[in-house]
Amino acid sequence: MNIATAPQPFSANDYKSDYKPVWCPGCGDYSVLLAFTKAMAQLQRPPEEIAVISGIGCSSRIPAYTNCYGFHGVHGRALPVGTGLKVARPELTVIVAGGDGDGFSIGGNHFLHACRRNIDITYIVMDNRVYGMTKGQPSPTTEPDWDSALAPGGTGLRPFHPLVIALASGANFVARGFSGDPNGCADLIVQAVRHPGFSFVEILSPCVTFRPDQREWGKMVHAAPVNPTDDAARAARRIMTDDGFNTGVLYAGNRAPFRPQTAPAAGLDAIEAEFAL
Amino acid sequence: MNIATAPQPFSANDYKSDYKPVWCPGCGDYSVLLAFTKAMAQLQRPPEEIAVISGIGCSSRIPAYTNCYGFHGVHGRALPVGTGLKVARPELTVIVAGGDGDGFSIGGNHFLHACRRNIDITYIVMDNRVYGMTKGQPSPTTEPDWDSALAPGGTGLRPFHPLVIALASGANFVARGFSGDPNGCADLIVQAVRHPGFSFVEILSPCVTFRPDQREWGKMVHAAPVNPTDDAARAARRIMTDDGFNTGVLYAGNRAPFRPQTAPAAGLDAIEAEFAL
Amino acid sequence: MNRDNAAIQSLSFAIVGSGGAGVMTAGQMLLDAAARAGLCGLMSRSSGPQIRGGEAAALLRLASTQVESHGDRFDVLLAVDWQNAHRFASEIPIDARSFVVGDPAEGAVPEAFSAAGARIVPVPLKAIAKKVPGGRPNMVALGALGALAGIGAETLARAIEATLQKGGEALKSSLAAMQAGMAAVAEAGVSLPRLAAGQAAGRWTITGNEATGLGAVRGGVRFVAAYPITPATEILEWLSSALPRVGGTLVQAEDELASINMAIGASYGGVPSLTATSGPGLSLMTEALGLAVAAEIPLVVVDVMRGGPSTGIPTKSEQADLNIALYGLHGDAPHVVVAPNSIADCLPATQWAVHLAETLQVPALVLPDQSMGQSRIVLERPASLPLAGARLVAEPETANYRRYALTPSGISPMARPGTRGTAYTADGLEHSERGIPSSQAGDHLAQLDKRARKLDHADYSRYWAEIEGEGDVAVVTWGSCTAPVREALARARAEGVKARLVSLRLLAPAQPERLAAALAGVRRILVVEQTHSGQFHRYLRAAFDLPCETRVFHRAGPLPMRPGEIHSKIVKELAA
Amino acid sequence: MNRDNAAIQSLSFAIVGSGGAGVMTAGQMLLDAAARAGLCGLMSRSSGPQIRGGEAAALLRLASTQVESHGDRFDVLLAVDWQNAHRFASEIPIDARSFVVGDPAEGAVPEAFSAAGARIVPVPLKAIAKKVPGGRPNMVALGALGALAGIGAETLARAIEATLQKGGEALKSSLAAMQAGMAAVAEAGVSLPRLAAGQAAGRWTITGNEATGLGAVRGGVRFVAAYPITPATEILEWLSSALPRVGGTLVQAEDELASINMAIGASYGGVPSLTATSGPGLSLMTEALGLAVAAEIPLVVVDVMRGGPSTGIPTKSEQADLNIALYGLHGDAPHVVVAPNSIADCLPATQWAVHLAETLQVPALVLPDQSMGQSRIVLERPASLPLAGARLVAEPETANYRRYALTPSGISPMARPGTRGTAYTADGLEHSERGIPSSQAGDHLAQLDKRARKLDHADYSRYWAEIEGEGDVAVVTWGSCTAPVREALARARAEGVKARLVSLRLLAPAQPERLAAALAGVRRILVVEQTHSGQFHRYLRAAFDLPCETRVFHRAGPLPMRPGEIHSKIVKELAA
Ligand SMILES: Cc1ncc(C[n+]2csc(CCOP(=O)(O)OP(=O)(O)O)c2C)c(N)n1
Ligand SMILES: Cc1ncc(C[n+]2csc(CCOP(=O)(O)OP(=O)(O)O)c2C)c(N)n1
Ligand code: SF4
Ligand code: SF4
Ligand SMILES: [Mg+2]
Ligand SMILES: [Mg+2]
Repeated sequence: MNIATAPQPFSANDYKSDYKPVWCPGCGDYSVLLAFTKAMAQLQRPPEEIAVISGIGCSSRIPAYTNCYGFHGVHGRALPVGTGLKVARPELTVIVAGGDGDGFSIGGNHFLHACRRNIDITYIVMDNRVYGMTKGQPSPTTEPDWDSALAPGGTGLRPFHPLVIALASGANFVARGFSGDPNGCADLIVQAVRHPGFSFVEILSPCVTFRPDQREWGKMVHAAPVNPTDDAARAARRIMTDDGFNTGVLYAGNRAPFRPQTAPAAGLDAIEAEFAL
Repeated sequence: MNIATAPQPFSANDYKSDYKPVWCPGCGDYSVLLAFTKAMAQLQRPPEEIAVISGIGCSSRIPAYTNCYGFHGVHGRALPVGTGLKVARPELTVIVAGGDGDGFSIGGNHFLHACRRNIDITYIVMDNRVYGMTKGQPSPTTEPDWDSALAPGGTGLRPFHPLVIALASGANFVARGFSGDPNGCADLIVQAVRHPGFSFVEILSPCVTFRPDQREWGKMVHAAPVNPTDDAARAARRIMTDDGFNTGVLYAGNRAPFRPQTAPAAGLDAIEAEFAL
Repeated sequence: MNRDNAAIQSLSFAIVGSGGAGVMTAGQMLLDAAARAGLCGLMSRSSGPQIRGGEAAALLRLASTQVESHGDRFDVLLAVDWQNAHRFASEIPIDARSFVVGDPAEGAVPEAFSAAGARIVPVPLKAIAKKVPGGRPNMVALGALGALAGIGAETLARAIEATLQKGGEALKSSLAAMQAGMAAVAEAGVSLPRLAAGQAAGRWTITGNEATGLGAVRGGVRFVAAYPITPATEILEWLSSALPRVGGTLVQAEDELASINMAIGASYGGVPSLTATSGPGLSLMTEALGLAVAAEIPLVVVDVMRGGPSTGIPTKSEQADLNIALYGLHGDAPHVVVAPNSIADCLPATQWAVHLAETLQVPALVLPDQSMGQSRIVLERPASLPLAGARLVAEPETANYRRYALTPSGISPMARPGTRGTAYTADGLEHSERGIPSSQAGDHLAQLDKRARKLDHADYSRYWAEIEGEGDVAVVTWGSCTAPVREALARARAEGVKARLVSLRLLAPAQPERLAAALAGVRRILVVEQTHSGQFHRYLRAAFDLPCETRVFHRAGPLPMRPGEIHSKIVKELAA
Repeated sequence: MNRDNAAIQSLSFAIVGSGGAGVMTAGQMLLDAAARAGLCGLMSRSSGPQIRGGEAAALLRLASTQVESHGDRFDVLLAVDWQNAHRFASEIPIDARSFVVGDPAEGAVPEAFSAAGARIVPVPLKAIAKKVPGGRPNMVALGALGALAGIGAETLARAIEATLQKGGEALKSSLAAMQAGMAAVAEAGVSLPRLAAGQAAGRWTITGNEATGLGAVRGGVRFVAAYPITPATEILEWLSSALPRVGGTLVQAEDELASINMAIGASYGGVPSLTATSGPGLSLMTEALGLAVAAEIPLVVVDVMRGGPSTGIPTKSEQADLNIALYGLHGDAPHVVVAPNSIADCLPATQWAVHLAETLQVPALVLPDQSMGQSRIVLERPASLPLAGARLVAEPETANYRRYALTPSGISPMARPGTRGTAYTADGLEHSERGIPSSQAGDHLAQLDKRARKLDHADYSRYWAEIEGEGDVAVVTWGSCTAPVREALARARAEGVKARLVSLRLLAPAQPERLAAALAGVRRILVVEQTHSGQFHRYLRAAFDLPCETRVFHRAGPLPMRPGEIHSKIVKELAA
């Protein structure tokens, strides 16, 4: 069936390293890793031209499980690292990945400003509505009544809406996937990478250890009933009122991505001459 | 005309200290200070039961210019300080105040989470779309083409929408005022303080020194053409599409404010007994 | 907080197995049973890199008296299975006198352990468990170890019941499996010396992190804001339940910048406040710590140290946050640093820190480490301490109230918001006595002097250090090195070495006169610490006049300091 | 980077006035004119708490040779008006030999100044200015001061023209006002000794912050991310224009956490990167600094020190960020700390820091201070330095590539993203040679050793310190104390004291052998620093073996260190 297409030198496996993940058996993040490798194979970008940048958390372990360049930084600061890398090396494909705690709790400010800055990177959040790595505390996306040792009886707080915040702060592409559908996720990631500017993909990725209830997610997700829009206000309104389990591309905008300042090239001498009397 | 009302022991002046502000002559923040004192006089809360908490910036100097308890903390962290104070001392009226840089750049994450947490405090941002204190750099609300030494020719970045972000993250009351109208601002502050939960008041407050162009603001502001709504999505959509100079209460919601966890009172002994064999 | 320092009679047990094998449960029950049998003891945990499902080890030491750290060797290594157990080899030293209990069905003892020449005791854990309906090998293991530890079946049964409170089939089969394990050991004919037991009544079991939480509550802390981080999370989890019961509150913050600033806000409001974190979080808190110094806000920050630098080794111990704790603030920012010297000491040390913070209106850091925080011990109910630090509070309507008044003690009355006539603005900018920002040299110097003075004038006499023993040589140490040093010194003394122990509980402000007095007549010291670069030694050099003959033994984590390695250094460096 | 250390012949001028009086403009023009006249000089600024419109002072020192700090006294204090001028009294010491030039229409000389007994020279600045259409008193002042400094009218005119490039009426009236000011001084019959002038050609005027920026660019920095903060902002503002012209980029970040992590990301990508901040911002960067240590990312962080603690005194100088720079990271995190020893040295010191960071794959901190950063000097065009730090880059397709390989030097080839066959993941968790997270004691120790080794093995010989003079006593100092120490020593030498100067440019890693060699034969040292608590002295004690006779002179900011106060200490402590 693929007879007509050009030979594809890279298979999904070429994007996978042979380190064994530390993830729990059954963790949703395995499927995100799979989706990532499939997406990269679709894009056919050589692995060394891709950089995967993360913070700290179970999900943030993903870089070393790929065969790309990776950076496993500190908790909450993956987006700035990715931003600096992309600005300095615009020819690389930069994917930032991590968890809901990393991205929306400690990293919330960078999320806001990365959306606003609209640099051409893709941000994948494996949202399990919990801090997995630190053994089960509520994250900003956790339901208000989820009981835990740190918040007995629940936090009582309204969950954070990552997609709405992304839209409100200027992300140029917004999608939601479910790790139980790695092909669907791969497709979202491909579109996200191809879309110019800041692309945000939230992947619902169950934490089987601390949120066994999330095994039910498979039954709850469904494709978004409407087509993506390029009207951020409309997209936001839809997401604010949907059931939180719509998947697919929800917004694809047209904002021009960030361009660093340029100036006519000048030798160092010309610059230094300005200090002369 | 006020014959029927009870005597009002506190006048606006009772909320003002006699320290001379360091602000430039003509700075919009003088009027915000005036509006604040008028609002407190309307509320008739004794000055010592009010705490004014700020970060760092010209606008953040406001606490010491009031006769209330004040806290002038570090840059960007006023909301956490106010949150801790309010949770620990719920009987106080806590007003957090500061600038656009303080609140939306370095303090952006706390802004998100304070809105979400919905503690019963009022947050006043004196938005002059510039870093005044550090002598004129672009802030998140600065127009993309505003020229400055740090961003020659402009940042090229879409301005941050504080009111939209407030709505998207769960603030319970959202209003915009203009410092040129201190009575109007006082009224907004009164309503904000009275409204339960997290109330956010953005006051357009010109920086005459680094943004002399903002002297034009007086001509541009106007009362919002519609009544406040309690539908956050609608309010957000309105704000995303208006001209940025609508003033008035734009949203008044009904979310229950944050309540700290409670538990049946127990002596320390009862707690310690759990360690016994 | 004094303890006796006799050599410790103890038995050490390690239980290893792969994920789901239940070694931690077995370990907990064994410690609990031992406690009920009148023994003291300690259990720590180790596990592989997996979040869940990886190999794990429960490491126990049982003793007649309170025991605060592991020994040099393990008497018994029991493996439920051997999967990846070799990864624990360096943490579980065994020797020819040890027993290795393994299930022959799980394969041979791995080289990493068999090389020690220990006596191998094959016990078919799985097969035995299978014979009990619903029986699990870890309960067989519990029986086997209980038997080796000389704990009676009834006591073991009570420990199992305490855990499986629901009763039912699970309880029944666990009891049966345990008994089968006891029988198997009896059959194998192995035994260990008996430990003398004491009175279980009145004793507690507690982890270092729980003790820290309790110390905070005893000290009066009623507000906590924090962000989860290994290995400090258990402090928060314990406090989140305890605080509301005493009228306090815990807030989970969005990050550490928020948590410390929330605690500052609450404390400004008059409520003693705390946050707890580990190295990466502490890094994010230093700006606000400086604010608390400048604005004179009482505050306790607990840093449960883990391996560094950066994210480092989150689940293992090291003492290398000393530098940042002492010096990590910009500007001249005097503050208090207190370190517990044992798991049990997490309670009084934290309580003292609250006392000092409140009394001196200053941030106080508390530096336990992972090996203390995540270990559980058995101990006598900790006594109440006369540490009820109270702030100097300004009177209502104080005429001409000056928040930062230049008092002789350096401590100025702090007005509580809500009080009439004392409204002021707290400020992190340099300020006048009234708190108004000032860049005048005179105000700056006056306030710098004041903030230094209040720390200098405080009374630290009772708790600043633990000093034990006699002699013209001494070991100077701190924190979790103290227990193994104490044990090493006890051995050395038994060999005729006369040496003192000085373990600093107060790290800052430095007490050079007190240390000089404690070391009067000492010609040589050995400094012991668990860092790669010798941070404590450098600090001692900086702030104290040390004897010319100063020797140092420092090494990085994550392996715990062993009494034996310290003992050899003592013999080599001090006994010479 | 060596300078001669002859005693300095100089004239010092202070111009004060209220907001809008234009004292800074007059000061700038005076310095510019002096430079054009072949003099060297220095100008610093001081202002009141107001954001704008408050009182201000321009402080100048003109000299025949390069001058890097203020002297003990001012020869001339000129006040455009006296409003709040008393606030500057401690910054502008005058004496009986000084002239106080004031406009009698502005009232009497305030007590704070008149008490010095200086000769008061009434000049009706306002009245003179009024006579010139559009004339302003500050230009009259410029003329008056120019005349006192012995600068010709033409040269002053050129300086005015250079500023008012638009020409027109403003220029015309300024020139006229200036000439009227010159005439007024001639009339008053006051004069000062003449300074010998050199060749203006080839000289530069530059601020310390600009020099820092240029040092970064010369060193190869092509990416900067930062967040504005006083007194570092000018570094960023200069770089934001300069970088794009050499193919680089500056990003204004949302906060300091972002800026340092952006710089780390860019550097990981192979582009030499920098961020600049001051104390509060540095506090927020220590976590990421630790990441750069652990993940071995080259990075330069400039901290322009201001008064602390906390927000402190943002516009004034102090050396009290030394502690956080040296010790502010959690865990054992060896890194580089470099401090310029003068305004001019901001350039080479920063360039050297880039060189070290790139060569050693480590974060390097650079510690200028406000008094350097925001002062402008006249100097000879700085020579190019042979510092082209280059990273050791991994070859494409390196077989079995190990990013953190344990090489003898401790430096391992760093692959550039985009390169085939060397993909790896940089990690802040402790890791194996390959970069895979590891909590094994062996990996931890090996990597800790490696990270320490690479700093130990580096060659710092050429720049680690400035060492001058002979004698069996020495002053040991650093940073902006160096210039006044040098001047004080020159005076002391002229009085027959034989003393050495050692000013450390490399603060970390400590070079104890080098210092020992530099101090060979020295029996007593005086440590000089501008901190309240003696941070530098404590650090020297910790890391070096000092002579038994060590004396210390430390005091807090914000007043600049004066040669005279240091000279008296030298006389008292070293000459004895
Ligand atoms: C500064 C800092 N604070 C806290 C931590 C502890 N920590 C590690 S991962 C994590 C949360 C992880 O949650 P999330 O990002 O949702 O990832 P998950 O494990 O759920 O995939 C926390 C709080 C840390 N490493 N650093
Ligand atoms: C951690 C930290 N970073 C940077 C600064 C420097 N700084 C002081 S105020 C300010 C911005 C102020 O802008 P804004 O909040 O809008 O207040 P405004 O002065 O405009 O009222 C900055 C960047 C600081 N004090 N602390
Ligand atoms: S704890 Fe949860 S998120 Fe982490 S690896 Fe296990 S299942 Fe995945
Ligand atoms: S700089 Fe701007 S914001 Fe600051 S006081 Fe002056 S006018 Fe107001
Ligand atoms: Mg998560
Ligand atoms: Mg502003």
